[in-house]
Amino acid sequence: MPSLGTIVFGTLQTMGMTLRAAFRRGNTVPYPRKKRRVPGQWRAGSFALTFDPATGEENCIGCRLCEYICPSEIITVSLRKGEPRKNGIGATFCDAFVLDYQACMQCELCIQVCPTDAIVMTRALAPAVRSRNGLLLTKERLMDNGQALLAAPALASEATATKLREWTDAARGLPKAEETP
Amino acid sequence: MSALTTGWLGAVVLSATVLGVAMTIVAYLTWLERKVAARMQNRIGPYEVGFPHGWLQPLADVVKLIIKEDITPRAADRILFNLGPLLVVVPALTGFAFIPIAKGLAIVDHAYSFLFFTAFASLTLLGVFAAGWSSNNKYALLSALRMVAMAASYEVPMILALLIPALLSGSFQLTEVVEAQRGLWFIGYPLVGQVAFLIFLICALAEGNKSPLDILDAESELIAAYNVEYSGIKFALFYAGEYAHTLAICALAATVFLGGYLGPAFLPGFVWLAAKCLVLFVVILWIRWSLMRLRIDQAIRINWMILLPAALVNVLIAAFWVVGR
Amino acid sequence: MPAPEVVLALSTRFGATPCPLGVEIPAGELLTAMRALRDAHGYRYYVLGTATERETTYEVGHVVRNLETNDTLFVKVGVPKDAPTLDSIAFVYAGAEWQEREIFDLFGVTFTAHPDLRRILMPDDYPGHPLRKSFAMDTPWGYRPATAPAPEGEA
Amino acid sequence: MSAAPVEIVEREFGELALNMGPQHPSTHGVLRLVLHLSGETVIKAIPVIGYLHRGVEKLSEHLAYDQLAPVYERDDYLAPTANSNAFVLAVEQLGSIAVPRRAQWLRAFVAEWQRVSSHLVWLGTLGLDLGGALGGGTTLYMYCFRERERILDFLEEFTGTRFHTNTNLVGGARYDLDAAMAARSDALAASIKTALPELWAMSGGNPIFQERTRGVGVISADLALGVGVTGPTLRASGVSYDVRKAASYDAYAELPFQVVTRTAGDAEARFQVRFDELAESLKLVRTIVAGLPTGPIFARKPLKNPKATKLPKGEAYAAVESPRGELGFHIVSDGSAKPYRLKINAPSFKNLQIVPHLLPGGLVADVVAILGSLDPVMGDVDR
Repeated sequence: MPSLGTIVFGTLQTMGMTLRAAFRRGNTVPYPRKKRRVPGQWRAGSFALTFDPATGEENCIGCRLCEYICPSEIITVSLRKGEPRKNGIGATFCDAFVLDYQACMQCELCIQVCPTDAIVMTRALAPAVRSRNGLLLTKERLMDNGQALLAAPALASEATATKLREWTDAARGLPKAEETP
Repeated sequence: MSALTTGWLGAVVLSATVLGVAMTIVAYLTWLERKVAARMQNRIGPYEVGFPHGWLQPLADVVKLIIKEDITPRAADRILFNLGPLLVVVPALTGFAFIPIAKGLAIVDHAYSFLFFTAFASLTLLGVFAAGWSSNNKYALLSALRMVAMAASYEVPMILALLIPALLSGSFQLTEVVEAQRGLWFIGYPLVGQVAFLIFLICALAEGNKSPLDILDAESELIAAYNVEYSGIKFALFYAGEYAHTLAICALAATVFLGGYLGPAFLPGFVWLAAKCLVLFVVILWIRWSLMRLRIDQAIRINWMILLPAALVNVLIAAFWVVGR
Repeated sequence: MPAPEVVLALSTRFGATPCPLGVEIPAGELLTAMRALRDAHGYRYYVLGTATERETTYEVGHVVRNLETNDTLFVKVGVPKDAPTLDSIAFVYAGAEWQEREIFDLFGVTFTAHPDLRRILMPDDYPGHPLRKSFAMDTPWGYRPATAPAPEGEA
Repeated sequence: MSAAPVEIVEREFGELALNMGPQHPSTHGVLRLVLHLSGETVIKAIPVIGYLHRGVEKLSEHLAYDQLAPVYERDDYLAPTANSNAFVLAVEQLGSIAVPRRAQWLRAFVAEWQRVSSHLVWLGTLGLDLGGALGGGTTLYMYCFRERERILDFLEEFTGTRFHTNTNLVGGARYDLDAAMAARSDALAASIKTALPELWAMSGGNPIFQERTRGVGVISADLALGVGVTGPTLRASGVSYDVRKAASYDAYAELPFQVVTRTAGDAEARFQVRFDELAESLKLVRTIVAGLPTGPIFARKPLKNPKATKLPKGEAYAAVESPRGELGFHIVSDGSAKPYRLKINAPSFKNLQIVPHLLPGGLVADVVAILGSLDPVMGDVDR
């Protein structure tokens, strides 16, 4: 058994700690009234298929890279040939684009591999749904999200394919060839 | 006997009023506990139900518990199982009847009210044992067995500590005990009073099931212990019984150690009593939300090796003092 | 990388052959070899038990470590697929008990003289041993991502 | 998940078989313990695991190397980065893939932050085990989670998610630390350091806590080695083995830090080892931020089709020191883009194996104290 001094001092120390804590400010955020800031590259939201803000054309070229990389294998894309785009990124489109959000684990790999920044995450919470069908993000739903992002670009996650590739660029941070003596 | 309890009708009306007030107080004690605990843990506590500060939360809890499904396990002993909550609540509330709220005024002012009170306070444990045994659940059974061990040991120093006020006042009548404190509260008697109060406080933690001596509903080991199979209103009764029990013990401590209703005359006596009760209750909460739980063998060792000898020596000193006075 | 003198000692005494990350030992010599490793060579720390399916064998691997020299050694034993039985080393290294149970559970290799050989991860009534290559991934109860909305009333 | 063959006997002389879990507040998830009791004393304890088995090793044989790192982050869900870190180390060793120096430091940076966050969860839940949900334990738990929440907020700002940061890629790291985030990390480390004495006052400095943990669940060094317990559990038994020192990976060869050891081997020693590691890790993150080298964080070509990344035939074993101990990946490659066989050396699995050796002789209250001091994560045990 510990000595009497340890018992008295230790107990007083613990109780003094809780007493001091009682006069501190609380940490709770009263959620619906006060919302915490959503970080810029937040990746817990829903998905969107983006549009080119200049021409209004869809960015997805149906290349299926996201389908190949997805570890949960929840993305299904099929390709469709169409009219060439005005902004010159090709003449292929996705015919069907289905993302089964139920099994998504938010790893962001699909966004990282996208060559045209077509798929992004939104910084808005995915809305609650009443049936599992509601979590099946079909092309229409993703495009609706994309239209919403056109109206409010701040809702898009900052982590787009371009930005992620820029981060992981093998030449990043190295002195450029002409700068080296 | 007080004039308030004359006549059957009067008794019924008075009992109903006291019961209603007591249950409301108990419900709001849960709110107080949640708020105190939240403050100590840097949280807010109940806030949204009855905005701000959740003052309707107890009401919501009671309504929720009443409309929840009431389940009796098939293998349970039905009679004891249903009797358990009552056996906890009734004695705990009965204890209040003996607490004097003004000079010579208590609902029951018996010559041995002191002893009656302690007897009724111990009776709640019978309900706990009935619940633990009849649930036919191994966790509840372990809890009931722990209760027997804890009650058998902690009752002894508790009664010995309560002997000090009885010795000093020379009476077992609570109103007399309070009146004997007019000069100096019993906690103020050098050494004897403080040691007795400390021992009583520690035993009160064990009796009221509060950490660090909440051995019998150690929910990290025994899940919900003796009330693991209870739901709905029966669970609510257990909950209320536990708080009423704690409050009754606080009221007793305030009465026999802290001068009961005595206090400066600008406030009526029962307000002083309530204030002293509340302070003691918050102190118990403070201890509860600060300390971890002892193991059962350690708790019982502390009782037999420290509390009991200390209480005995204390009684001896007090007895010599009273005789020599 | 395993210490060369240990590999040499094992190969002269037990006929072990070097292989990637460790040595391969004949099945009959496993128990004595593990004892020697623990007592004579100082490999007292049991790291891991694993198994790999090869063409005709299940290759059971016990990984042990000498903490003084900080040397990790894979001791591999080939068990024929048609009669997958091997000596248990749970009495040499207590840590092997659960690892061998896991190999038994997932590969179906039986360990003789094991103190408590039961399935450990899968349910007791589970058909088959999942880590065998013959065990198909496409189980009927597995989750398949949806590609089209479910019909009304089923979702 | 072996239910039936566990023999549950309630004999006439009063032995009671108590099923603790898989739904029980103190079994840290879905562990089930079949306890044979005599009174309150445990005579025999049989752990039953597998309730959280997700077949990750089988799944690995189905997915390509570039896809797998996020999958493993779900294993040990209190320190996800350690899993993917060990995996990418094994792949890089097998494929001789070079990793930029800055990426190595960043991996260590996230790993150390998650070590702090994981140890805070452990301390809080140990408080719950010892103090209960209606007592001082909750208070300690709330203090721990208050600090941990700030770490998660920081990681969310840094990587986008609070938990599964997915910061390790084969060949580098994924997110880069800028000056503003570096300053935030320093401030956070300093502020959590000031909170450590508060946590100590609630736990290690309290006589009741000491009484509950001292001499409880003693693991001798011999038993620890034979059973193969790892991490803080091993170090509390006097064996100074830390993968970060013994088989340096990432940036740890260049980083100064102490390996915390104790010799008592009881629950209190395990508590002290982890508590001191908190301070060590907080020191480490500040060292990393101060000395972070410049350069790229990813040396391979940008990710594209994962089937294109093929590893040579062979075997590799790489381990990291996760908050729970040595977490290793043994990969057998047949030259394709998918692992032929992948074995996870899970620290919690090995630490949990000691439970049947520790519990007999103790009381029911000691069961939760011992389990809490071992810090098992069932996602890691069952994989």
